[in-house]
Amino acid sequence: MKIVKEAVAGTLESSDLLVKVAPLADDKVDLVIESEVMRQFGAQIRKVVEETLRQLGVRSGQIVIEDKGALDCAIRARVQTAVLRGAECKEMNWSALS
Amino acid sequence: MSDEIVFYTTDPHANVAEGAEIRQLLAQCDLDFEESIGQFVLGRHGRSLVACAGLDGNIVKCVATAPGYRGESLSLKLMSEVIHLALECGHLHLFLYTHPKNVSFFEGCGFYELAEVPGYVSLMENTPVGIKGYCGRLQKKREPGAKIGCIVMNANPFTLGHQYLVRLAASQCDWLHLFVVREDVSRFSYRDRFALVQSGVADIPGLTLHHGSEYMVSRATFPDYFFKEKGIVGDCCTAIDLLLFREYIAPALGITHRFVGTEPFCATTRKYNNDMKHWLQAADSDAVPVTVVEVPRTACAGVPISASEVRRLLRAGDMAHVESLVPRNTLNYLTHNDYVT
Amino acid sequence: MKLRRSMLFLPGANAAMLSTAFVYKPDSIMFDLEDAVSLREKDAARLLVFHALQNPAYADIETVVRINPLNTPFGLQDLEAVVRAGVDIVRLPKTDSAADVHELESHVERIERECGREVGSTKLMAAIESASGVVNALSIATSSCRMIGIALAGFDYVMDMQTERGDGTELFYARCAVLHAARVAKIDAFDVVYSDVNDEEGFLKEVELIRRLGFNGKSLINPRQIELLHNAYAPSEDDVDYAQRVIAAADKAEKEGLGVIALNGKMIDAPIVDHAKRVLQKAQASGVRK
Amino acid sequence: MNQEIRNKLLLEPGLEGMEMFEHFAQQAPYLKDLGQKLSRKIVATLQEAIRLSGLQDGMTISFHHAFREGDKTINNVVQILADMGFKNLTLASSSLLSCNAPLIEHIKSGVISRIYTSGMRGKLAEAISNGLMEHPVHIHSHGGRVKLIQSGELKLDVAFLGVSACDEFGNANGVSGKSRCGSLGYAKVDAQFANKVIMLTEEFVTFPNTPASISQDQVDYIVKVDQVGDPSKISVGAARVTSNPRELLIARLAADVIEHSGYFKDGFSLQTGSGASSTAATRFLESRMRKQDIKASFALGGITGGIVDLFRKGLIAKLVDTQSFDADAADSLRDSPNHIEVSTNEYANPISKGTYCDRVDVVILSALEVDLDFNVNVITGSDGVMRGASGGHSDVAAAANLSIVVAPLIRSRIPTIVKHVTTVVTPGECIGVLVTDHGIAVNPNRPEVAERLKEAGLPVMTIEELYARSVAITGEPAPIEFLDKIVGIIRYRDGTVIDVVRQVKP
Repeated sequence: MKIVKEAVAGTLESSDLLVKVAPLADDKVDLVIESEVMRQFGAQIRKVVEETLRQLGVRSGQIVIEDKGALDCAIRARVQTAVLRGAECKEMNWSALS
Repeated sequence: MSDEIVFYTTDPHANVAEGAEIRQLLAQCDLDFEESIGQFVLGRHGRSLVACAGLDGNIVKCVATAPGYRGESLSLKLMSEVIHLALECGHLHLFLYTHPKNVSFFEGCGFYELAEVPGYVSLMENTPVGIKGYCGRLQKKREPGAKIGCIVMNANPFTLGHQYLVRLAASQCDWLHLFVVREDVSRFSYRDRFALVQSGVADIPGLTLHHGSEYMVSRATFPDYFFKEKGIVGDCCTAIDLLLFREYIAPALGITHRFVGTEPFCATTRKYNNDMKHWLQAADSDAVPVTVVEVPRTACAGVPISASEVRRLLRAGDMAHVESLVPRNTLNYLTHNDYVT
Repeated sequence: MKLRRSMLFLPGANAAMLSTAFVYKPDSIMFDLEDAVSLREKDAARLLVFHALQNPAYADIETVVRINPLNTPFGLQDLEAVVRAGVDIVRLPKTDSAADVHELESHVERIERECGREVGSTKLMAAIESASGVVNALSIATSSCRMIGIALAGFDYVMDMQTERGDGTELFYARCAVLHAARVAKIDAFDVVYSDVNDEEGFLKEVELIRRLGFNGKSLINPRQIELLHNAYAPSEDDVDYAQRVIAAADKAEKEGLGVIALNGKMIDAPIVDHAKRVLQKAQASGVRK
Repeated sequence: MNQEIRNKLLLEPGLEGMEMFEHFAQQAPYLKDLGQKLSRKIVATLQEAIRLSGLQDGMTISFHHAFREGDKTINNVVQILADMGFKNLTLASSSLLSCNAPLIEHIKSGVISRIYTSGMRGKLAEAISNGLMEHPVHIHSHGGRVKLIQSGELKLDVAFLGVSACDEFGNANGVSGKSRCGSLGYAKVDAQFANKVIMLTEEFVTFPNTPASISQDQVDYIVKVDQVGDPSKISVGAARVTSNPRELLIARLAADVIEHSGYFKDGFSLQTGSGASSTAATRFLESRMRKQDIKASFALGGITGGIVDLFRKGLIAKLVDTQSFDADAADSLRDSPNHIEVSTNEYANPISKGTYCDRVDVVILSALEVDLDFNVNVITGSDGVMRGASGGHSDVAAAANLSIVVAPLIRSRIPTIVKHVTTVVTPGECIGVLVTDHGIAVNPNRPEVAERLKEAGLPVMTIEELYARSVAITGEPAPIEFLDKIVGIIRYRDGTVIDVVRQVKP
């Protein structure tokens, strides 16, 4: 999936996260994660985000995440929403999202 | 839930009654309404207005929450709404001015401090990779040398005066970095201004021509520069722009000297030049000082050459005089694009 | 026999509520993708609910999703997501006729086949929000073997009736019609939400009314209402005593192979035994009334 | 005095070395000057009072924190001390809060080199957790502070006590004047034990200002200042009334636990902390008390509006108040003879001749972390940074018949129950019951309580089960990395060291 425009998903509220995606000229994923629970869950969050991006087939783009202590399921949902918005994707492949 | 707070967007100028309510809320919070704000996100509890945040292009302004509603979650909802609204208007990258005492609050909203004039104002941006990424890209364009110069020019349009300044600065330095102000609110478009500078400095050795950015003389770093009718520009506004230059841009490129032409006509630019000496050299900062070199303007028939003078002559249709103040390429451009009226 | 006294509404776009709502232990949780979600957030809410449904924290609680109507651009996508995510019950809003349910059912069956979910395992309920829905309540309630209940939604209904919410008089016919339809179809009936969360007294008054009418339960918008509702539905100590004796008598009759159940010399028939079972179930769930 | 008699006495061998009477004002010269006699303690400026107090570099200054986030005294006084050039002072405030962030600069510049406090929050706590100070901060309980003073470790040289009003002799309380904080329970200790007491007052009232929480015979100097504190900020963050359904759920469960604990009898006594759930629990207690016709003999502690409400309704006979958490409590203290003010020595000092906390049946306490052994951490966040206060936690937990800890099982993604708490403040052996939104765990050392709660149908689980549930939801948190440097020493209420806080790895 290709990120073709800037997009945002989520909120800054507690237990949620804000995901911002933007297209990048070069073929790499530039992932920046800021989290209130970085010390305890930073590695776990990164793992979930990278896994989600891989499932979506994102190979290029700037992804910035402001996490407010969201659970993994919210992280997956927000990253997917932002990428799908940024990729202007209309057709869903639900089995690739779970 | 029925005691939920409802958020929506409004244009304070189109909706006079709401504009008045916003002013009232801002006044409660010791803030002034800013006319330049095109859109507000409002939060209402029942009928009463309890929170607002304004969006002026990519700058967030006038963020206020009614006393008694200052729980964190309300403000976080408000700021989330602002971020979504801004994207709908095409802005992912946002800036925000606030009092330094509120910095930690906005840090909780995903904003990062760029520069602070202690006790007065802080500029923040809503990405952890904004200025860092920009400086990383600049660093790749570093050049060796002990004396590295820099000029930031609007070139509206590029004149013989600009050319003289660039040539002189380049001759005095081991390398010169030349930036063209990117903000597109001048009479001549950024693309055209940049092209004229490019052709005007093509034969000057030892320089790199850079595109400007949001981090120098932009609406964000220097919001009042482009509204000269306001008269005297607040100290703080020039300070933020200059601190960004000193603390981020100069270190990234190893700039030791900043060159600037003396300003005989424009009060705003003159003040900017004066402030430059303070904020780049004298003011307290963790960053090393940058020496400001003020170069007297080159003159034509006794009158210093300046872009504002060229624009005045254009308005007056005095092409004969314009001819003597600008390089050939600028002249061609002005003639071909019907700027002579 | 599943207890469905409380059905807690959760706005589908709210990540924080989705992360905690299971602690309140309502009988069912209803994720809302419809009215509680702004147009901008329809896609985001759908994905949040899609993942929340698969979260183990919701494994031991009945999940319901209110999808957008199928004639909107969102309804079918909502359905695709939630059936695949394993929702227990799909709630169809603004149901006017049995045809609405049939349309929904055909899509559900297709999706079940596509994703390998057991056909028929997705249950349905219909929200009745209009005059025609109320008039067609019986045919809606009996429209599908997937149906587990019908709910009255007051806000749209009173507008359709050209009136407004008041003391309940305006809902009287609709409540009775929906309730009768549900009882004939042998499915559950749910009452409207009570939207003033700070008015406990008004809430309890309404709960008492609908409990006496015979509703199984009520849709709720704030977790604070759950405990109040459950307590109002809890049987009294005397009720529990009597129910226990009825069940004991029934057990005894069964053990002894007697065709007739007798308690204190009186004959007890099947509806009384069923009622006693329900009483004990409620007592088991939340004790006796405080 | 007659010169002749004096001369005669001087020759008297038995009186050798004793000072002879000269005139009535020999030792009290102010008695000769009416102005002096009435206002000799009143000093024009704080600077002057500080000079008169004899404060020297290296000495200890003390403060009370009754104004909590609204305090205007600590920062101002330390700023003045910095301007006067003082260095190397020990700051002994009964507690410190977010509003004390300006102290960071004074620590950096060497004005403050050591700190004794019950807690810390905000930027100051963050900076200290990150190694700001050379010497570790001593974190004590409210009762333990008095113990440290009495044992001589903590010697208060000059106490700066902000009050809303006093008379010109220094009789002060927290219920007169404009900025009323209510109980002066902390300040009473400093007034009693400090070598010199400088009182900062917003206004002077008619002599004698009674009741005198701080008595005239304890006050050396009085300075009038613009503002000592903003009482509207006392209840910020801590004692607010919640409408959060999860906090209400926990509060209701806590009330259920009290009801069925075995201690819910007529004449029982209770204490509730300042956390949202524990203050809300009082609301749920009311109907239970009425239904069973139970009245409490007294409520102790930080007093909140919720407790005052039960008191006014006649459900609690007396309120015993060391800290008034809101205006309701302060007003009640002023108006009700059965609402009494006590010092932290009377409240909770383990070596006091008598403490109220020893008479408490049930206490509701909060927690940042609880571990599988029921040890409680109320000082460090699970990121290792200090952001709380020991307060009366370990005091009342040790003394009460049943200690109930209330906390959400998960805060955003942070689990409350951990294998080992980051910092032990209260030992698990003192905790009876843990109430969370997911269920209740009873300490195995209280089987009789567990039995009663199960009997009542409450959702009792083992703490291991609760832990497993929370890890299933949040995932397993990574352990926090610390450096070796000790930034905080946790002093148990008896003065012993129960744990240390180390600098967090950057």
